[in-house]
Amino acid sequence: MMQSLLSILIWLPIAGGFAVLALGTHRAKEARWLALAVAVATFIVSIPLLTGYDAAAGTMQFIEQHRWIAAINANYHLGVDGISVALIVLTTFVTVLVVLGAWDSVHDKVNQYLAAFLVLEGLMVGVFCALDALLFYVFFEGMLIPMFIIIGIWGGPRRVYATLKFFLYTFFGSIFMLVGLIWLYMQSNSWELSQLAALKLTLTQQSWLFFAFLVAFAVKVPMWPVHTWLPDAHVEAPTGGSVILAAIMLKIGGYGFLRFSLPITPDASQHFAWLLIALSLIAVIYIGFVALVQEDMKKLIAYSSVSHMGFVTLGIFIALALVRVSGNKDAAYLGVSGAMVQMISHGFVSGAMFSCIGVIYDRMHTRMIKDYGGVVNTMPWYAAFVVFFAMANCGLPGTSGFVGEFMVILASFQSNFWIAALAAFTLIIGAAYTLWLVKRVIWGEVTNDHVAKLKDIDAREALVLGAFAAMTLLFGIWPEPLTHLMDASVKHIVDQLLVVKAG
Amino acid sequence: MQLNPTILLIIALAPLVGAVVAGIFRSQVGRIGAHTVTIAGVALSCVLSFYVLYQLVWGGAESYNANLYTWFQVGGIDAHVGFLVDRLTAMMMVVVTFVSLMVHVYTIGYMAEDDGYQRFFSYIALFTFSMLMLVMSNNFLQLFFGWEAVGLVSYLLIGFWFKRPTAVFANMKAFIVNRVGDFGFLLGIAGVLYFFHTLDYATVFAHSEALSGKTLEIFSGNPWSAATVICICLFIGAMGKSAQVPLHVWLPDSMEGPTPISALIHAATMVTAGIFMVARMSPLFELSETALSFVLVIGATTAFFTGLIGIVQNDIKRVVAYSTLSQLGYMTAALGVSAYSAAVFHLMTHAFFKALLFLGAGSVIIAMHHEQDMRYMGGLRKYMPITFVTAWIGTLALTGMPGFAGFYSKDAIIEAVGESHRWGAGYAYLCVLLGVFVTAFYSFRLLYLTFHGKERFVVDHGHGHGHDDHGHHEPGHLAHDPHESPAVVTWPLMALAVPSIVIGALTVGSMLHGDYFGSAVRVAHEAGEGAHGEFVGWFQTMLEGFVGAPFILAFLGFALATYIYLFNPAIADKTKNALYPLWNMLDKKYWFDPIYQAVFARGSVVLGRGLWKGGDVGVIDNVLIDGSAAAVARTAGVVRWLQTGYLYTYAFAMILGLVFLLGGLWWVVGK
Amino acid sequence: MSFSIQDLQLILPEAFLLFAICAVIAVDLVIKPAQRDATHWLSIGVVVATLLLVIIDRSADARGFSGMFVHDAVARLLKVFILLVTIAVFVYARTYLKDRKLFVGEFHMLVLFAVLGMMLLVSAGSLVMIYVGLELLTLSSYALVALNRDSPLSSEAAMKYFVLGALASGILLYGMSMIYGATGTLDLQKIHAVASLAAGSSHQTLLAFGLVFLVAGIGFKFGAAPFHMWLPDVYQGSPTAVTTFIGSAPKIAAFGMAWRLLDGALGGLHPHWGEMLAVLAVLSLAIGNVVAIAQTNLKRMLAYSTISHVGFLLLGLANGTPSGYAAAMFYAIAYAIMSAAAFGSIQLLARAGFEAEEIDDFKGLNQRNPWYAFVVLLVMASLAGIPPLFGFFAKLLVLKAALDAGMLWLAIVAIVFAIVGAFYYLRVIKVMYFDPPETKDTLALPQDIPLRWVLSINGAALLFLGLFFGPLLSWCYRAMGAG
Amino acid sequence: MITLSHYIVLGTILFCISVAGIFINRKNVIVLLMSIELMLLAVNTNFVAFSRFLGNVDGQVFVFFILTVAAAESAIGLAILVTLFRNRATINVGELDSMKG
Repeated sequence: MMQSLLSILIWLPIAGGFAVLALGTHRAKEARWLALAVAVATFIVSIPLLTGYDAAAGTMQFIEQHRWIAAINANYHLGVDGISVALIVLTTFVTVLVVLGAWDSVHDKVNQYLAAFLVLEGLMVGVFCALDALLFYVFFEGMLIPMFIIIGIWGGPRRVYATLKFFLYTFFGSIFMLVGLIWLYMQSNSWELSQLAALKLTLTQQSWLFFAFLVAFAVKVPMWPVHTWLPDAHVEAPTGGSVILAAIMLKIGGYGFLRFSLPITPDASQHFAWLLIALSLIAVIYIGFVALVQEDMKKLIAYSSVSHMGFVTLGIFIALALVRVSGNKDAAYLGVSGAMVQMISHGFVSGAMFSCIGVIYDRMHTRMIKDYGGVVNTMPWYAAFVVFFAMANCGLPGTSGFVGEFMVILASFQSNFWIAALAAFTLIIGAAYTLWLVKRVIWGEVTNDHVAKLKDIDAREALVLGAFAAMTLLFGIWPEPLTHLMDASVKHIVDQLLVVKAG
Repeated sequence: MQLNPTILLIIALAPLVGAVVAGIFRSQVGRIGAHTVTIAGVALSCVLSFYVLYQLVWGGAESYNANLYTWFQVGGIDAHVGFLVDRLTAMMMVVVTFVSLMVHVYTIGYMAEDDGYQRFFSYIALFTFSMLMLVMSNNFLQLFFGWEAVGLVSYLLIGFWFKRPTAVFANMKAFIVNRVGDFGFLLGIAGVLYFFHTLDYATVFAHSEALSGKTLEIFSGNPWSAATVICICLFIGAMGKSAQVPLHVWLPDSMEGPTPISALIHAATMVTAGIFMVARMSPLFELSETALSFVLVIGATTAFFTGLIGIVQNDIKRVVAYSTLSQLGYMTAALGVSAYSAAVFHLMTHAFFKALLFLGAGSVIIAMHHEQDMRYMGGLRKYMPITFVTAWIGTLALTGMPGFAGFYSKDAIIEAVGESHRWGAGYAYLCVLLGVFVTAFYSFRLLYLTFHGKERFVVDHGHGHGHDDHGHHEPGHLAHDPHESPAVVTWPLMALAVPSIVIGALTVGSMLHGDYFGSAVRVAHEAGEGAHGEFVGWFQTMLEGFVGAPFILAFLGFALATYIYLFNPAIADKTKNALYPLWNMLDKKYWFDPIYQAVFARGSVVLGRGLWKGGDVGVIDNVLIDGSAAAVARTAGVVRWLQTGYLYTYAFAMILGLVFLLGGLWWVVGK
Repeated sequence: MSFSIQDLQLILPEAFLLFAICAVIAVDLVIKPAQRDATHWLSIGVVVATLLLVIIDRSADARGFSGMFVHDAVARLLKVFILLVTIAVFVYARTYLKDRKLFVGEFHMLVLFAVLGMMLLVSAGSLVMIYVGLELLTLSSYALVALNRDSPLSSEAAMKYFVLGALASGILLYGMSMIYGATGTLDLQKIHAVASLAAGSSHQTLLAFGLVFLVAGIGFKFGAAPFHMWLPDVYQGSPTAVTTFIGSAPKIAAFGMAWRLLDGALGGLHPHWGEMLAVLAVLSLAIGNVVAIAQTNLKRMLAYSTISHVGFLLLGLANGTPSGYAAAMFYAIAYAIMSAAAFGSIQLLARAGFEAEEIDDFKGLNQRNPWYAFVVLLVMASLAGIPPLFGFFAKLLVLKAALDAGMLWLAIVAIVFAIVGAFYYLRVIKVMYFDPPETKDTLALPQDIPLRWVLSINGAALLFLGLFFGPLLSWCYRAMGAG
Repeated sequence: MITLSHYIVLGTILFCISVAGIFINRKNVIVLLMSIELMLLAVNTNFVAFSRFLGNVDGQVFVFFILTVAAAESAIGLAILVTLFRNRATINVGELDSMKG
């Protein structure tokens, strides 16, 4: 059991997904319960990962290795370090909430909807624990189809445009990475990440690879200027789709940077760190302003996601600047840990925000801010949740939203005052767009009789939002467990950066 | 002996428990339950705070400093949550919990008819918790936590009546303006970490000298003193929280909130957090003359110019609000001349009498059925004697009547500023002196307009208004005679009146001249510390006060106010018309709000829209993404017609290909 | 010139097939039209039997009939898949042809002869065999295209195919004559021994001409631009059953032919034909992918997609190393399987009087029959090259081959067009899943159990082979003698 | 004295004529069939010539194959032509464009 834990985590939801699919479109009720059972089971199975993982070591653990395709010696090689563990548990956790969230809000082809999410879950877990580049790529790309379907079938009016945009954007990004990986394979005759990382490469070669990877991961994160698929995808996607997209899929970009760009092309990464830092800051500020003027709630949160993910990339690449230029390792750890904490926290917060929007969307079937106002009068508990998550979204201390940004800003200051200052600007702009949203939607007199008719959240919704809130609060008040879980692995990654590969 | 950590923990958490119970189980516990549990919590921590103070001052306990738990630890950098309780902290704890307790009790009466009763109690209890976390913190991280937490509660409380558009605008404004301050504050903290590699007070202050000489290259080429950068950054945070010019704009608007919180948060405690913080950071600030001058100038400016605005306000609460701004200016100015103890001393006295004034105003507002415009008041003294008397006491304390609490602290500040030779001290001295006059003027104006003169409201019986309609009727019309407020309101007034009179006299010795604060505040050069000459005892000081310049100025203000508003109200309008430009400037509050609105609010929206429509949609989407897609489609539309459907075209294409290949090969082989 | 029993043993499968075909013809003559199924199952049986013969034959590689017939691993591998695909083709065709009164013996005869032609083609040892096998294949194909005698489109398509095909084989023959003139032999091995374009070598010009003409002929057989023009019209014009056939198995055979000619005979000239194929590849990728976007007719769209896939295949071939050939071979097989499934699903939806060949005919398929929608989804995703499906790994290997040969820019071009290509495959998925069905009536799928099962298996195979393509790949490598 | 190159040139000319015939002719399909025959003729000429001058019979054997296949080919071609005429009542190349784009 333990030694094949990861395989179970990958294949259990996928198998479950097909089982749900097999139930047929007419047995919605059974589909829901089965899907929930599978999701919960997967989550439970992922708990031993937390308990059994030896955080102190920070090495790859729960290793599984089998020959996959001898002819091109690709292996079915799985393993996790602290970073992966955190992200995997996040995945299994959020999926449960998504399944719950869809309970009453999805009625069309329920089994396909849930199946798509379960399959997606398996693939995402696969991405986070694949140690074989080809295997990673297979999972990485495999996610496209389910998400394509999810947005396309259960999405909003412009869903087709959105989902095609999403697909082609991501496909465009990843296929360059594919060429890069093949090239690497030809150099090292292996797909093993460890071997690829050990490869000696000239700066030129690294630069080519770096950009090949960059396209892939920058699109996923998404970084400015390849972010424009995200708002459309989010706006059109069903609630569950948005949640998964924001909570987990975006993380894969950041994860990719940590797993591929940094270890394989450290010198190029350092060489172009300034570029990435600049893009991250643009994401934080430019996108912040863009978010300010959105009229669609989902779009607003989508843009705020882009802005928040800016901190992830900033944290990762500031670390390079720090460790390589000023040799300030502690700050580099701080930066990368901050990036990771930000990823996890953003998983909870953005997931929660999208769930919140979903809750009222199910009632009003509009996401336009102007259609709301004074929701607090009819949905006090809901309003309480929204305000809480809004505060988390603008990084209030005591919520997880603060921790990551705080760490990244602290780290940035160690490198350059102005980087820190620009990053810290999110305190202002983030508060501005979030609270303005809250003001227009939650506070005030009841603006129209649709709002007047609103019913407050029921137990199920309360459960979903409550779970998100609990996590947000927990890691806001006490992030130590999280940082401890990842600390050693982060150290490992950062220490790798010191290895100059360019001969 | 050592302080008992459990007690400290209880002090901090008791209000939180109350808040959670009253908030989450609002329907279960009901109104009674809500205020019982919260008051119990706050009362408990109040009592224990007094105990702690006693232990520290007389019990001979040394100050307590320990971590509760590790917040995060990454590499060599760690952050903790913990308590640092020395005399400064203890004093703040007492002030906070005491005023908070008073306000809790008062609220029972004030919010009696509000259906958000439990919510309100939960909020103010939560505030008490946050404030305690702020003052008890032993590191910058937790300080920032409390710092923003009180901001959150203030946001919630300002917008407590969320139906009012003005209120929900005010709370957003307050939060965002505070965020501007926190922006600087966070950078300051980052700087501290950069130079000290820790966020722990003790370590930082112990090695603060390490900072001197360190530089930070903000603009390439000319390095700045690290201390200056860090201190100014930190002070920017204080400017936000303590509403110093130009970040003061949120405080007057915050009066949209219920009066109790105006007293608690926006007068007594939260707004003084900035003062407390700077006093705490004195070891750092002492390293930078520049920063201190900056602080001094800002403070003095606030003290005088915001006071002026108070003169032209008609909303009773806003007058008090502007006086708060001005008093905060005094404290800041004191900090600027390194008179930290004076600043903190004034902070304490101010907490009492300003809370008193606010609660008094609240009591008046209750009587007037939530009519806040003084132009419709007058002659209330005979209806509500207790409020009347306490208001007078508060006013005397505020204006610095010798003997009253405010006198000692304010005089100390003025004196300190006067003695200082720091850059900008001259200007500052002028400001604080004139400020005294202004303070006296608007304070007595308030008194006279409210309690004296003839009644400017009509009581029309008959159509029975309830208390519950919050002044929706035409101004100046009451359902029935105003009457003294209930005991739960008047008792706190009286309870606060006492310290407003005596606290100064009692503590001036130890706080200003004794070594009360010990190591808590550090002053580099003794010259900075005000009034360190011979201390002649509180009574002597009082007597000297009667001949001091401040008293004379205050008296002038009092006299002028008395003449105009008591005997000859007509002059008010005459002067107003005579000095219209001046009056208009004050009435418009120096046009801060419209300018901020236009530049920052509108500006960012315009910018955002530009970036969105222009950048995201215009360039990236339309041109790059959809553009290339369209281009491909267009190409397809064209290319497909090469496939004409005619056999000979097909054949021709083949032959062409053949010839092409031939040519190519020829070329290759030929080479 | 001497026959030996071993020679006969080498061509045992082909010989059996030949006689079996005659037998089938005979049977078909005597049975009544109502019993046509007999012919059908018999034909399938014949193919299966031949397949078995191919598989069980473990005899060592050898060249028979004084080098005319080559018996080696590559030939065996290609034959296996040609026959497998043919089985699927037969199964898919049954109901479709019946609905259109085309369920005649000729179809089976012609397909079987074409198969025989392909088998000879892939194990040809001399130009003559190449020619004969090729003609046997193409002539049957012409006839198949014209199978529906009453359809204007079919006959037009047939005519175009015929004329251009004849032109192509003319060009090929002309090339062969040049080669023959330059080398003095028709035997591929012997040609390989002497053929070289090294400066000063004899008959350089002749050889160069011959090479170009050969490449042109091969390009036509594949349908590589600019020799692709016949393809869309023929795919669209001929009955879908026939399209299924000529769209699948012959690609495998074409690979065999190309490999025998280019590597087997003209390996010495690789640098030159490599470049030519690269050029053709780029053209095919560009034209195929771009024009496919503009199509509304599914068959025509798939025709253009074929062209683009040929482009990929040629990338592998152009690399000119055993691993490159292996990749190309893998790709050809993968493509044959995918396109069989693609056209098969069209036949599944088709009914009497309804061709289901417009993309819009697939609207809302997911609502009307989720399972077959899913199958088509697999097929399209696989064609688009999305992991973990078969098509992706085929692309992967070809890209690897391209990079191996240092053709980085070709690889880049290829993937850029792959992105373009993804769009039109997605459009099919979109139509099936996101659009509402045009008619509310439940989808009346043919009660043809074999059809349903084989199609399902074919679709599932794309997933299965995607996850576990290792054995097939190593088989390809072994056959090509690549490491 | 006729050398090999004469034959080659002849073959080439024949080939070019036939090719030209195929894509220049826009009228009659029959002409296309004739052109194809002509092309095969050119090929045969080449083979025979080569085999003659190389003193190697394989080429001539090949020619027999080509002739045979050519017969079959034209048979099929004509058959297709007939069906075409039955369906379209025309054998005008210029009208065979119902499928394009």
